[in-house]
Amino acid sequence: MTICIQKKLFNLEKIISDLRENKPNVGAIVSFIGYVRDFNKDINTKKLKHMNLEHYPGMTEKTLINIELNAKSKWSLEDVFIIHRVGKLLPSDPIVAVVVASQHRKNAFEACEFIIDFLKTDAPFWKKEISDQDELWVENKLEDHQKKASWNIR
Amino acid sequence: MTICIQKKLFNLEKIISDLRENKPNVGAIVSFIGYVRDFNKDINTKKLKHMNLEHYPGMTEKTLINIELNAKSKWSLEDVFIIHRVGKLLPSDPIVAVVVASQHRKNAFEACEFIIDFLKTDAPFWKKEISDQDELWVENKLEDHQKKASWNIR
Amino acid sequence: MIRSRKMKINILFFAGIREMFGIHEKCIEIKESKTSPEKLLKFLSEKEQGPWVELLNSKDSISVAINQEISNWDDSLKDGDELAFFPPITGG
Amino acid sequence: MIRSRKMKINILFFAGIREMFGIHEKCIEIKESKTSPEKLLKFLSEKEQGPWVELLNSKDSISVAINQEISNWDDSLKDGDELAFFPPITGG
Repeated sequence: MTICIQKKLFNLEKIISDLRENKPNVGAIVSFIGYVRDFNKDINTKKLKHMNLEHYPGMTEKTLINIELNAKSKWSLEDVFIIHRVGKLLPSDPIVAVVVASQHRKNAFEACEFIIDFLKTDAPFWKKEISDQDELWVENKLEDHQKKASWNIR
Repeated sequence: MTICIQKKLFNLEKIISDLRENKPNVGAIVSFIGYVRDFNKDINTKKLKHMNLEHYPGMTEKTLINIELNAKSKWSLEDVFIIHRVGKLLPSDPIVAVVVASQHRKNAFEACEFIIDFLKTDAPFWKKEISDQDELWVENKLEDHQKKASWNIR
Repeated sequence: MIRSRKMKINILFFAGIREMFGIHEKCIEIKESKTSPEKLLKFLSEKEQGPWVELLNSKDSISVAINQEISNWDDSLKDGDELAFFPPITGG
Repeated sequence: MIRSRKMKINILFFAGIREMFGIHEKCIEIKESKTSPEKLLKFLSEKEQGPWVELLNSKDSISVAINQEISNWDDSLKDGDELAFFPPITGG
């Protein structure tokens, strides 16, 4: 189990090779990476300059550990790696990676999606979008909460 | 859309950076990597030396293109990259990668799992396991066919 | 008559709320009778005014955490607790 | 009387079936009346014996593809077709 909150860029190939070290049982790795996107041009005239990502040190790690333990209680997993960047991020920069290693792929797919769904609603990160026109804190998305809630009925 | 059938190792970081080139709309990338695993020690005394992966050139590419087009008709995707290795592979070598880029993560997760599920049952690859005791062609798994069939009822 | 003792609470502000207060952290000493985030917030908005009033008004859309765990507005506070106010989470 | 013409079929073998035949590919010329993989396989197992008999016996567990597409045993074959026999797929 590894959790990193960091300013610097990450390398997925490196994360995966660290994760697999001395784990010959790993048959499947599923990774999710989320990126900074510009505003939707169809409904927006402004242009994203950068994003500032703030978090609550201590609580972030606690929350992510809990999400991970929850995932491990639901699925048989070999290991999990969660990395989230903070600070100033530019359009198309990677923000977050969730990498799950398991013996069989179904567990890895489900656990990876579960972890990012809960991270989105429970881990104390906040994004501020600095555009060429204004500076606004991103509002939370109803669909993220619906996606999280959907895990109760699966 | 990129499909590679190759002997040599692949680098996920490189695949992703190629995939994202000039695609500022990509907000999510979901990747699956499958690895060569040794036999289950609990039920087996033999040890895997290596694997030989054979395929049907031409039909493989056709099949993978069809699976990909199918996925693109079901989900809104920015791009897909499928890579499958052939020839001699050692334990814990990566065999296959499916990388899916989309605007939103749900599409990427579902399409990535769909593609690998159909690849497993429809793409003409065959694995031979060379152990310290024998050489055997791998038999197909019922669970792979069940997993593929489950897409009809989702 | 038992005299109510004082307790120290370390308050943290994040994102838009941090900007509203202009500070990230504030340590306060209060009587033990203000033993929930809600009571404390009401007390401070009456006593100190300013952003506390604004915070109280937007109470329904903000989250509160005690010792780094999401809490309810009527949960108990005790001496030495870390209390955090923040807007909805938008990570990932 | 119409004399049945000949047609060329290129047959490919994969995995265990390739090993059984000891070759990867075999080009044959047959009469147009053997116009399905099933008819062709029966004809060859009678005429050439050897691995063809074995292939016919394990017909239920093997797949057949015509021009690189999974096909049925009673689909039609035409001159110049590529016909492939292979065991269940086990990639990924």
